[in-house]
Amino acid sequence: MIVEGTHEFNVSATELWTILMDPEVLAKITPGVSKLELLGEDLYKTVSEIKIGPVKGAFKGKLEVIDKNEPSSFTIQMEQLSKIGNAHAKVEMNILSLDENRSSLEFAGKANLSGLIARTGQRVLSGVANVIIKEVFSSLEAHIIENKIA
Amino acid sequence: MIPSSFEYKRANSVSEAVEMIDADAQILSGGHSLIPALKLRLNNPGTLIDISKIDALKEISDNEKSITIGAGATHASIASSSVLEKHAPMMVQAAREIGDIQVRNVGTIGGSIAHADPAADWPAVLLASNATVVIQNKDGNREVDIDQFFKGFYETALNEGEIITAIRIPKTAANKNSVYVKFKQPASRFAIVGCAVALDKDGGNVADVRIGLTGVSESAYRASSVEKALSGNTLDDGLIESAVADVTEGNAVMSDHYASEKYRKHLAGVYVKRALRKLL
Amino acid sequence: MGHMIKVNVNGKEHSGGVEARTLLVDYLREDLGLTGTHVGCDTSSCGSCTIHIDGKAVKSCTMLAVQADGCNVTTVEGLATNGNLHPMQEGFKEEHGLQCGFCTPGMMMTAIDFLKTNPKPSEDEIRHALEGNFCRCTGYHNIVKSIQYAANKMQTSV
Amino acid sequence: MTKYIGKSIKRVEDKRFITGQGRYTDDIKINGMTHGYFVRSPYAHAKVKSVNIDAASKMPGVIKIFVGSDIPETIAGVPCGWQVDFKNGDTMKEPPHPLLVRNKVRHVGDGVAFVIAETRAQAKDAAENVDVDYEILDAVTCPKKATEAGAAQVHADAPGNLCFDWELGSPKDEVAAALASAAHVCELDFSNQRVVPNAIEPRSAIGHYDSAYDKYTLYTSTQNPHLIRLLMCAFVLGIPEHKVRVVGPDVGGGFGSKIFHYAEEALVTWSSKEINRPIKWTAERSESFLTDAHGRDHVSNAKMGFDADGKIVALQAYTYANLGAYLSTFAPAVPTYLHGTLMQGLYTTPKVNVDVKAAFTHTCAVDAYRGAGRPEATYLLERLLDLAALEMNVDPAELRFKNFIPPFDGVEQEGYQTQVALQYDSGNYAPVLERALEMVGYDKFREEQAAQSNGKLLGIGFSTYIEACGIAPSAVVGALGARAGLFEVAQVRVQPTGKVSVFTGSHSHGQGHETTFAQIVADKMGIPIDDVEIIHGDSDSVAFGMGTYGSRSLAVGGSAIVNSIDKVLEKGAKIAAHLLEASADDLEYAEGKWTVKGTDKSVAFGDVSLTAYVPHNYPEGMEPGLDFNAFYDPANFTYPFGAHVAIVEIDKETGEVKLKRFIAVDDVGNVINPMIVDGQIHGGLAQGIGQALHEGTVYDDTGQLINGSYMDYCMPRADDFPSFEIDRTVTPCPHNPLGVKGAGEAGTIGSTPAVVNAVIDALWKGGFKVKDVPMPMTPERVWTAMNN
Repeated sequence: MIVEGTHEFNVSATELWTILMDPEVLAKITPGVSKLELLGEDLYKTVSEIKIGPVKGAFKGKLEVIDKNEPSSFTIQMEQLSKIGNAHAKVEMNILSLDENRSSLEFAGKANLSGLIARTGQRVLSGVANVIIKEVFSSLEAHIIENKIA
Repeated sequence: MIPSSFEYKRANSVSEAVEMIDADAQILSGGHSLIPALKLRLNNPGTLIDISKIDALKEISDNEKSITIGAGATHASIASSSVLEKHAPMMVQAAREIGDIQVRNVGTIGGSIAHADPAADWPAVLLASNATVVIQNKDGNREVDIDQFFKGFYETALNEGEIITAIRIPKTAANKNSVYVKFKQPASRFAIVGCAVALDKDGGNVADVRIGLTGVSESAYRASSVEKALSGNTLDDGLIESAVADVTEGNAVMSDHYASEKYRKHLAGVYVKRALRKLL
Repeated sequence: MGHMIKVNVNGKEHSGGVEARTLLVDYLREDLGLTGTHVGCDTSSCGSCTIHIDGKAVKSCTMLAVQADGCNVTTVEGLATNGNLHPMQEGFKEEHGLQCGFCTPGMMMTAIDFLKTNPKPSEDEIRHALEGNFCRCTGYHNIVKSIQYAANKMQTSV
Repeated sequence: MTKYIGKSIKRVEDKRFITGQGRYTDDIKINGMTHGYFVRSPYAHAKVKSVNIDAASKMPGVIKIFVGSDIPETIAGVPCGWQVDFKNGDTMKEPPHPLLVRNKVRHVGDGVAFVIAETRAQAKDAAENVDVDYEILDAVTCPKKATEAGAAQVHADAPGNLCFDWELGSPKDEVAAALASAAHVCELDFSNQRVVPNAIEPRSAIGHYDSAYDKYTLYTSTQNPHLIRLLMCAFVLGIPEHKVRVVGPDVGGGFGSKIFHYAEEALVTWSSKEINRPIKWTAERSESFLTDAHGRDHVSNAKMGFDADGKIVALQAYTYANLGAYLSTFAPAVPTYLHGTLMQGLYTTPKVNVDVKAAFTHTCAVDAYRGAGRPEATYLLERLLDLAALEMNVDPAELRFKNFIPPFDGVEQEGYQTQVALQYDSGNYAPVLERALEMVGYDKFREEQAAQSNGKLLGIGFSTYIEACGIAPSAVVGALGARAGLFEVAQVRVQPTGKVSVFTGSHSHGQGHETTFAQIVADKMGIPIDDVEIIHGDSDSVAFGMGTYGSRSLAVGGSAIVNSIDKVLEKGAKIAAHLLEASADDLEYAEGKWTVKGTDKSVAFGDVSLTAYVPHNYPEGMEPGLDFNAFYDPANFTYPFGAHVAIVEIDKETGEVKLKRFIAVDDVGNVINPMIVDGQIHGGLAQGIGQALHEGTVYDDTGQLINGSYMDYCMPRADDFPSFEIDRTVTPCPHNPLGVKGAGEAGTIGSTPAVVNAVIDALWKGGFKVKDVPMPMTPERVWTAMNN
């Protein structure tokens, strides 16, 4: 499953970097993840409940931030395991400065699915990818707006 | 082939069902979207609330300005409804395209639209028909315009604790002149493209048109650009050809191993054209 | 255990307890020993498990046993009466509509329901009516002929 | 005079099936029976770091959970029954295939743990809670890519993922020279995609160890119970064969996938002794998709050269064959001796070379699926012929007539020796195509095609095929690498009252043996068909057997029955002679009685059988009883052939292909029951057409089978087909007593290329000169071919 997208935010590139490096934010924007628990440097244990259409499953797994290149890029490596199947994803995140108050986040990556969801979910996978992408950007947007106001 | 354990409660009325709902409950109507997911354990609710025995939900009634279809009406009962055949033939045509005989005998329209599969047939037809969805919750009834009902990928305007009780199809001139055409995924029988068109002509000109598409994007949608291009103009092959150019405008087009984005987009155009030509 | 249900199967009343999650097909096969109804898939696609509930063809793998409470169920075992084959059974035998026999019960149950609404079907209509039933042996050729046989027989016997 | 042979006798087995009384493995219940469920790998290739069964073991109803390390070292893995060595003489790579994986999984669905519980639901609940820690590794799924440098390795001891390489036919340089001097060379790169057999009854097995008798019984959904017993006892569990009974009860379709010995069979058998209770396992459909051996999966390049007159001068074929992650029972034979040997086709091609590389990949095992190798060979040849006809602008039917091997009956004229090892038994090829053209109304069709102008493209495709079936001669297959004999066994037991029980090693799972065999027995013995019972599928009642596959039941199993009958009648004649006080030579046997020639003195079969069991007045020194068996090992394969023609219509806007007509004229030798033979042809056609238009696995690059359910894998339905138009010619097999060839696979072998050729023809006639549209020819693929 390919996941890619771009979105502009009304914060500077360095601000966006800082926001994204905050585990709470990462937890908020990673689809389904309710909690990130620090395991080591840039390595987190995740607990998530994903509900997409008829599929509802509790996933547990790991999220790791690698290849950090402040403030312009990093990669998220994720493993999510569940009874109905697993997802292993690697997504490159690129922050582009547009001007001093605006930046864009571009991500591109691939999630390898296995197990039952890989065998039975093909029909709607591109829909799932779209939902995930939208969720990431809208959660991030919401977080930014919330914190600007605060 | 064996679902995880759950509790089962049978509701004798919608009000009773509404009282039973909690966060871990799911409504069981025909079950033809839900039970397959339960069997694969893709979904493991704590409780199922069975509303399939509520006879009041199964009726199709002919009113002055609309036809009210109970949410528990099966696809088969819609397929054989003479009143719908007369006032909204696309409903009958769509019903006949769903699943197979056995599925149509049990699957319900309410269950289908609550599930909101992006490739299910009903969403396209209901969008084209300008239907109203009647919903019951603890506080009573509310009605949602179909244009506000489908919110996205498997997402609807239904809130937790709500049950669809009926769908109302207005008796409009456009609905009387309507059609549903479908290109099936041959394995699943879901739509790669399903297109419903309701169209009223004033002389040769298009007076009123609504086009619903399913299977194309992550949620069924109205092909507004096509509707706009057609409205007020003379319906002929030339107009049809030019009107469908942007049939997927504003909607992310799905893709899978059977039909790529490019092909699905092409098919969407072909099927809108085919539907319109049937109404020429 | 679980829920008490009362079901009339092939004219006989059965009552007993079932787990909420028990599928109707498993109840018929495991609890009642009616193994003529088969399971061929897990996605409600193949139709091998088709039975009649209150006279209508239904995939018994996509229904919970508790939902059948109070219903009249007919399975393939209930088709023949007093040792006389149902015309559909006769058709399948006469026209060689079966080979391994696994899909056959579901195939016949669907076809019987179909002929109720369309007693004089065309070949195309028969083929379309079988979209919820897979057969891997016959290429459907003789199944179509079997159903035509049954349709003719049922016409003349009315 | 025959009363039954050649007649469409209604099937005796039908009654139980149409009344719901068939007894398939999952229908069987045994007192104290438990239920097994497998924990299977979700990954195509991974190291198993740990398997934690603690939580699962404590779940309700759980009796025992086995993991790989619980299986004793004395138990071997699943064996392969055929050995094909490398060209240079090196032994085929045969990596172990453990019953449960210990360290490494090699395809999605590889078994990691086996959970046994009181109920199926409990076993499944517990299996969900077995926690396996994997380290995911790269995977490879394409047989060609698997052999390239840098590809992920499936087995450490099979470098380059090569199981073996193999070559047959004329020297390559001679073929190359012939191609170089050809007036036209048609070249095609293509895949024969992987398909899933999909018998509608999922595999199922019950293991039952009975400590009272120290005996195991295995009920299994198989095409050959004796073969399973032999493989399981001798090569896997090491338990004595006489202590094992294998029963193949009613079986809901096999199509090849139920020939093979599977790990689940050995596991339920072994574990039933471990827990001292019977265990039933029945596959869920998604398990079947992942673990039933698949079919086809070749990636090929082929060149066919023609001279200026359109005579074929040479054929060179290169094929990469996918074997999957492990060697299944017959896997090595399929791309070699069942494929390469068919490259002569029906044609006089003087130079033929076929070169095969067989590769391991991280996918489900590939083995024989209806036709097994022969469909792939036919596809290669027939695609080349129709494409060459288009390229050379000659008529595809004419091109075939020009190249057919002249008629030979195998009696007056010798069999035809091919360039690729086989000697055809008898053949007369032009009439099948002539008859097919007549049925099509060929000239009229071409006119209609030229006049077509409704936004649709019409096309016609041909396929004239030959196949080698009646799989046997043990000596021949042995020389080719088979590790078992391939004869067949029959026992004809005449009961004292003259009723006849026939025990056959040919298992029936839809083929109608209980009827066809009874027809033969009734006619040969001159008794009513109701007096005959055919018994099969139980190793404790049937002496021995090799099973049902390769369209062999009638040619090999039926011939064994005939030979047993001959022995019965020979002894019967001696008893009759004694009763009639005549010489056996003076007797003739007809309509159930022995008569002294030229007199009205006779004795009925029933009196002779009674005398055999109540031998009060009996020939001196003769054993009582009337019960004979025969092991029949034929002299050669049999070689059915035929001509298939497809007519398709393509929707130019969507690329949808509609199969308008399908005509098949097959020659399967003599026919015992035309109704059953027609049914076999119909079913075969549907599977072959299914491959052309609908079916095909899709593995992603990580080795996930992404269309592993009926929601994504397109099974052909009734409305995908027209009624088939079929006919036959009869060229008897010269080397078996019935003159029969075999009809089980013919439909599948011939039909696939006919349909594909029809689509290609339609495209060319529409101005789209494409060489290939990959199978399955889905609407998008056909549309793409028109819009590139």
